[in-house]
Amino acid sequence: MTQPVLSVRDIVAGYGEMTILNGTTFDVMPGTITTVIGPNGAGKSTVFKTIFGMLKARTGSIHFKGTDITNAPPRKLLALGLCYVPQGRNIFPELNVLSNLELGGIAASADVNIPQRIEAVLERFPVLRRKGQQQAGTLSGGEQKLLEIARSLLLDPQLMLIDEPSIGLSPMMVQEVFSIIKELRAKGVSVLMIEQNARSALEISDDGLVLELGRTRMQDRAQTLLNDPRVGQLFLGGVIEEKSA
Amino acid sequence: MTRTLLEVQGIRKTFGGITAVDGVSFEVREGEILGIIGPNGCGKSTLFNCILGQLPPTEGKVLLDGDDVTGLRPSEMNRRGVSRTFQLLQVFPQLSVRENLILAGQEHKGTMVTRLFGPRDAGLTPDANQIIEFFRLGHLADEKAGGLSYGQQKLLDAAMAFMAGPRMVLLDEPAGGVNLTMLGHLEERLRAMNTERGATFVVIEHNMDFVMRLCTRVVVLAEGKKIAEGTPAEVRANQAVIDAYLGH
Amino acid sequence: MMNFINLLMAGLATGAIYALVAIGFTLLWQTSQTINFAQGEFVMVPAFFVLAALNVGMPLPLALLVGLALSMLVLGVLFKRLLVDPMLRHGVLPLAICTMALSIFLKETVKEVYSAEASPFPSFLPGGNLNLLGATISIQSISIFVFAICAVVALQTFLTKTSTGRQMQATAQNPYVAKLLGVPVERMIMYTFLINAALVALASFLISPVYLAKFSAGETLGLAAFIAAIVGGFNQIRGAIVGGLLLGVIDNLAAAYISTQYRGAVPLFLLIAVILFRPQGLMGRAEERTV
Amino acid sequence: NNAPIKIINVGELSGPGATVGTNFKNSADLAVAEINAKGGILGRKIEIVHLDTQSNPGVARALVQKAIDENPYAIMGPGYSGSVKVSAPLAAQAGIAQVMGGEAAELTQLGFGTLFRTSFGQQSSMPKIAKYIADNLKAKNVAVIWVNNDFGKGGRDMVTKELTARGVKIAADISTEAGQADFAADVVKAKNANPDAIFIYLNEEESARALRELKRQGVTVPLVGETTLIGQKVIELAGDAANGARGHIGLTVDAPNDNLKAYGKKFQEKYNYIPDHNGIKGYLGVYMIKAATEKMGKVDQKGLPDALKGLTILAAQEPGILMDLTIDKNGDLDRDSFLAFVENGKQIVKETLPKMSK
Amino acid sequence: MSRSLLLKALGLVVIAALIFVPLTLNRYGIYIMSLWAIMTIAAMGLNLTLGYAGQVSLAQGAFVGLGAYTVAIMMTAGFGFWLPLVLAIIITFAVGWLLGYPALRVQHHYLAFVTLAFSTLVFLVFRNEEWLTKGIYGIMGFKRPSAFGVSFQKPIEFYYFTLGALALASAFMAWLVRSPWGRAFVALRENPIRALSLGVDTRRYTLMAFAIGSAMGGFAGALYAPLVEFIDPTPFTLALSLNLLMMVIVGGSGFFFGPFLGAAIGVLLPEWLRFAHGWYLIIYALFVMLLLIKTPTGILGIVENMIAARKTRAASAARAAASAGLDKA
Ligand SMILES: Nc1ncnc2c1ncn2[C@@H]1O[C@H](COP(=O)(O)OP(=O)(O)OP(=O)(O)O)[C@@H](O)[C@H]1O
Ligand SMILES: Nc1ncnc2c1ncn2[C@@H]1O[C@H](COP(=O)(O)OP(=O)(O)OP(=O)(O)O)[C@@H](O)[C@H]1O
Ligand SMILES: [Mg+2]
Ligand SMILES: [Mg+2]
Repeated sequence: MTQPVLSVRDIVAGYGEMTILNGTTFDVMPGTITTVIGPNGAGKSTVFKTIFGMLKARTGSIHFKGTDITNAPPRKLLALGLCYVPQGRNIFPELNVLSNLELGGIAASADVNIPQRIEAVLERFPVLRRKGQQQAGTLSGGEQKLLEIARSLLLDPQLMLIDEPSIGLSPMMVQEVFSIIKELRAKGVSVLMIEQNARSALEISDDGLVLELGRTRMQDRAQTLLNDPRVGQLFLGGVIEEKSA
Repeated sequence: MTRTLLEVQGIRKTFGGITAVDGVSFEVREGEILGIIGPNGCGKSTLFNCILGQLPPTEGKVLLDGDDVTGLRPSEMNRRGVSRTFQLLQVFPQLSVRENLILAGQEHKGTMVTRLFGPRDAGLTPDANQIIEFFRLGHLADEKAGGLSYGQQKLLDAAMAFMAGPRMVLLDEPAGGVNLTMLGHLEERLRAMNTERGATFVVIEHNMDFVMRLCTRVVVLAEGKKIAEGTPAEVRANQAVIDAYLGH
Repeated sequence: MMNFINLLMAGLATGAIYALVAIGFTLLWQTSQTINFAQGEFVMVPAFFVLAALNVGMPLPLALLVGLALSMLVLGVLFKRLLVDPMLRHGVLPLAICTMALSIFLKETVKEVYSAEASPFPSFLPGGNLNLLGATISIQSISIFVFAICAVVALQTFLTKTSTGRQMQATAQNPYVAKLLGVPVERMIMYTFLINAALVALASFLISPVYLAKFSAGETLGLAAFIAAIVGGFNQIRGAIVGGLLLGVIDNLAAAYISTQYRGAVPLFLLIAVILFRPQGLMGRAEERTV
Repeated sequence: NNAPIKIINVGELSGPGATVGTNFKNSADLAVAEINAKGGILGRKIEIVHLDTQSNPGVARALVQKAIDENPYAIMGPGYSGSVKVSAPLAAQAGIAQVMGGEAAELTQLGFGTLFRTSFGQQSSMPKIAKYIADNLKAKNVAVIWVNNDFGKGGRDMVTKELTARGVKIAADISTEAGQADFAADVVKAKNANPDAIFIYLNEEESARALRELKRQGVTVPLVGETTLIGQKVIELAGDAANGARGHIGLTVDAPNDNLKAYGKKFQEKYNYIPDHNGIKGYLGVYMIKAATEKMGKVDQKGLPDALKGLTILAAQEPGILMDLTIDKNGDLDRDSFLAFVENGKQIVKETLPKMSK
Repeated sequence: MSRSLLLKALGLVVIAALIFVPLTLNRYGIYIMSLWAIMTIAAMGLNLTLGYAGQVSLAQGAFVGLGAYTVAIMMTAGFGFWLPLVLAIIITFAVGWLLGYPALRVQHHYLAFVTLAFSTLVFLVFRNEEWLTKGIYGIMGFKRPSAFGVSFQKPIEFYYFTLGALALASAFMAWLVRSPWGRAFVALRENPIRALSLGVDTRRYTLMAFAIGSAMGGFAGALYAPLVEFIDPTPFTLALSLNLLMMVIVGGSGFFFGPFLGAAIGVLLPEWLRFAHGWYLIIYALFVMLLLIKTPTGILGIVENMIAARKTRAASAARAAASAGLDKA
């Protein structure tokens, strides 16, 4: 049996006095896409923040390829090959698009040719090339998200954490991003992704994970989850009968 | 034929050298749910901002009930019964969820002076509680809005737009980040308000399923211009729309 | 004409000092949202470190070095560790108020421990005058100006050309995102505090021969730095320079040609006109879009 | 009764007046220590308490109130004329002597009866200066550079009045700020007025900066001032830019007088810097109280104001008084003063101006 | 609820102390207490502008000055006290309203700068315009007021007068911030753009926040003049504005009782420290720094955080329980 690339064990974490994660546990297998779904406020983003060292885990452990990375700073994680695209807006709004991209490579080791990589990303997202000199804060919501995703591709991650990439992206761009994710997998990169656009996400995924109230409710093959009527009913907006007001 | 509620005439908006919206015209009829779709950066949000007075349009006019309301301030537009939601999170982080909602309604009760002498909650607590329940935020009613998750804040933003019982709501990507189950719920709510109260909606959204199910008519923008307009089915079949927006 | 050149040069020299102090002010604001109301006192204190070193018999160059080192330790490291770190997450104003208390503390301590009197301070720059177009210009003024500008250019080069400098800038732009991208944000913030300490020490060594070393010498200076930083856009090093020079020159010209009685307010109102005309400050960029 | 005699000094120990108040306080402490070392006043030790007004008249008034509540033998201070003006009615009401440092002319004209100066008021010094400018320098146009606080404003108003009365024109009236560092603009203004002399009425440090700027801009007309222009402190700070400045001085440690020199030396030993005229005021104040008390022959709080009035104290008998001194019925002082020049970094007294009442 | 009962009891004790303790104080102590009451009013005004509405103002001291000068000038001109008082409030309200206009255009540090410039200008006008203000020499010769045959001449009488004024101002403030206006002010601070789109007329509320806050400053100034019975420019420099700002922040900005505590620290604490002679300001500054390090959100901010933390713990436990319940389902 192969070793998981990321293994999260009994994580307890939260904000101040509020505990959000009550012992979250799951694994991510190498070279797979794993999608996390769950209701709003389940703690999905909180898990990602904790893995990436932006939030302290009170107890529990996180291992990346066998190394203990619990509460390690982002700098170290990037060096190990982790990469994280958070939810919301995470750019330097006052700098222009190109500078934003350049700063994405700031922690890269000296032997990485960042300008060349930027060129490659701009090839992939021509919008960003067109708006290269524009102040990033004035981009449209979707363009800002694209910029963030593009920036994360500059480093060679071995594990990508992506928090709801599809928010604000047009259908064509969602397809583009999903195909990039699939390409990454083809290169052996593992992807852990949160998606509310759950059907499309699970369709391209190998594994799926249902998070609720800070716990792993289910973990299974993506296909199995998609076909599970309970999952469909509770989380995928399936055949629910609400008493209308 | 129902009457025209909002009419947008040749709106153009430029930022320095960039033309974000390039002469867009359309009208919104009373009681319809109009979808606005288009690729990223085609000017949808900017169009909203121009209609609602958040930004002054470079050119063009906005008519509400036949009155020229171009350049009116957002608060004035809101008091005329037009409310909105935002694409990026916009809540009052230090206020509780309930306070956020009361705030969203209070300026519609009486005048500035009568509010000063009226009750603290402007009599809105029951309404707020009802909406809170609807959006399943009950357990968070007394939490500070800043501590909510992305999707929860998104829902709160939408909830605020409904607080004052508006005639018309402009929603900027309401589905982004909202759980599918919850989204179905929201969709029903919109439809119910539409049929029961005759409220009008204009929705920007990239979630095509949502748009196709909900909207009665769709306007498609690309590069700041209107490239198509019609029923969801018509638009979906339109080759220009497929090329610019939907993909294969 | 001669008078004008005189005033201009004097204004530029004072303005260069303002600029130095304003740059430090701006840096602290950028990386850690610190509005340092004690910045003026930070300029006052290093002079006393040097005086203390001279009193125990050190030669001037050594005393200056000791002064610089002590400034970096006290006004850089200790300031950050003891005051800024505990308050960093709690918004701008509490920390600003804390630095106000710090300014009282520094002033009163110097007064109690040293004296309430002004002390002369040795200059390491050449004295004398220069004749230029009929105006007598003090060589000291010119060298202050040149010195300050060199320091600024060096700093700007460091910030834009080195990797550390760019990481500092990223931190300044948005510490959260910088941390995401792997910048050791804490260390970068510490660097800015050290740079600020070095800048104020330099300003202190340049200006104390003219202003004299006195516990209250920082009062006007701190305010001037604050104003220069704001006029410059508050997040732009270039802006802080222009703001500082502008303030120095306008102050002199206004006092000479408009009103001495209202000297304190005239430059401010001229600069307000600038700000209302360009709300983002002189060199600042347009506000980002918010919706 | 051997309890110590309590004196409360209400002074500017922080804020813009801190230098003034600290000099006053230190010297008062020095005088108290000297007197106590010699057995006190009539065998009783002096206890002096200092209260800080933060250079704010409102606070000063409150503190004088506080001082009166503690029923002291006498009150010293404040040094700011405004602070004196607000607090004097309280002391007058309580009948407690207030030996203060304010120099504004009007203070002793208000008829409080309990208020005493420790230096010349501006009403005594400015006429002498105006006379010198008009008669000796034969100046027709004078530029006045003054610091815009109650000290500077009072002097400027007084000298303007006196000069105008003597037919001298004020060619430029230049107000500066306390703590001002850059005098380039002010000197330009003064120069542009083409005056025959410049009268400078600033605090010591600003005087030094102004002198340097005047020299740099090559101003050669006579620079006239008061103690604050040509004191040792200014000379130390301004260097050779002070040469040629001249003025009227009441008392300075550089005056040709052994008592003054001795005082200056003691002060420097204790505090490690040269006192200014505010220092002398604090020192004198304590000795004035001592002399008046000894004249009464008893420690009588209510009698002290009357004992001070009309008192003449001779330095031969009381060296602490530094120079022979007469206190008039308004509380103003009268004694010799000097006309001095700065030459080669030294203050040289050219002339002794006699007591006015002689 | 027992907590609210406890709070009421505490409130009564404090009020009783404010009424009876000064009877045991000497005149100076009473003066300081009066000063505290007046500074509390001024800080309360700033708390509205800054703490609630989020508009940084470095001019509150100038408004205290405007109020004080209005009263002093008119009283020496023979207008009694009450008319000048009303006029002081009206004038500062109007000037505050005008000062609000720049706030519509600029925010945060730029606004701080504009108000700072205003504050400087006001000081210079006080000092330079002798024909009106008597300049640096100040205005003397006006008396404390009397009303309904009761004179407020003696210190203790005047103290009760200021205490009454404080009670009045507090009642007004409590009513204001608890009305929907209070919420609108907070909205202005938290997210003006969203507020605008919800129909909140941010312009009018901004101007109101400035005007009312300034008028409170003017009211405080109108009381300050008869307290000191002498008015000159020196107390009304930027230092006073900064001091008031400190009071607001240290007490807890945006909390109703913040200014009361803040003013106690800003006015009373230095007096208690006088025993330390030359070191009292040093100790004071150290104390303020330590206090802020321990309670960065102000004294009341910490109290609120403690209460909130208790609530959060309960919510957190509920979430944990629900989460544990999931496993069984
Ligand atoms: N900064 C914060 N401070 C306090 N509580 C927070 C904070 N961020 C999130 N929470 C709380 O933690 C819980 C989980 O938030 P999280 O963002 O992880 O949810 P999520 O699963 O990502 O939801 P969504 O799908 O809406 O993004 C929520 O109930 C929220 O109230
Ligand atoms: N303040 C501004 N300055 C410069 N350009 C701007 C500004 N605001 C918007 N733009 C540009 O205008 C265009 C339209 O932006 P807008 O936000 O309206 O797009 P959108 O259709 O809402 O896109 P999305 O679907 O990604 O939200 C974008 O190209 C953006 O870069
Ligand atoms: Mg999330
Ligand atoms: Mg948009």
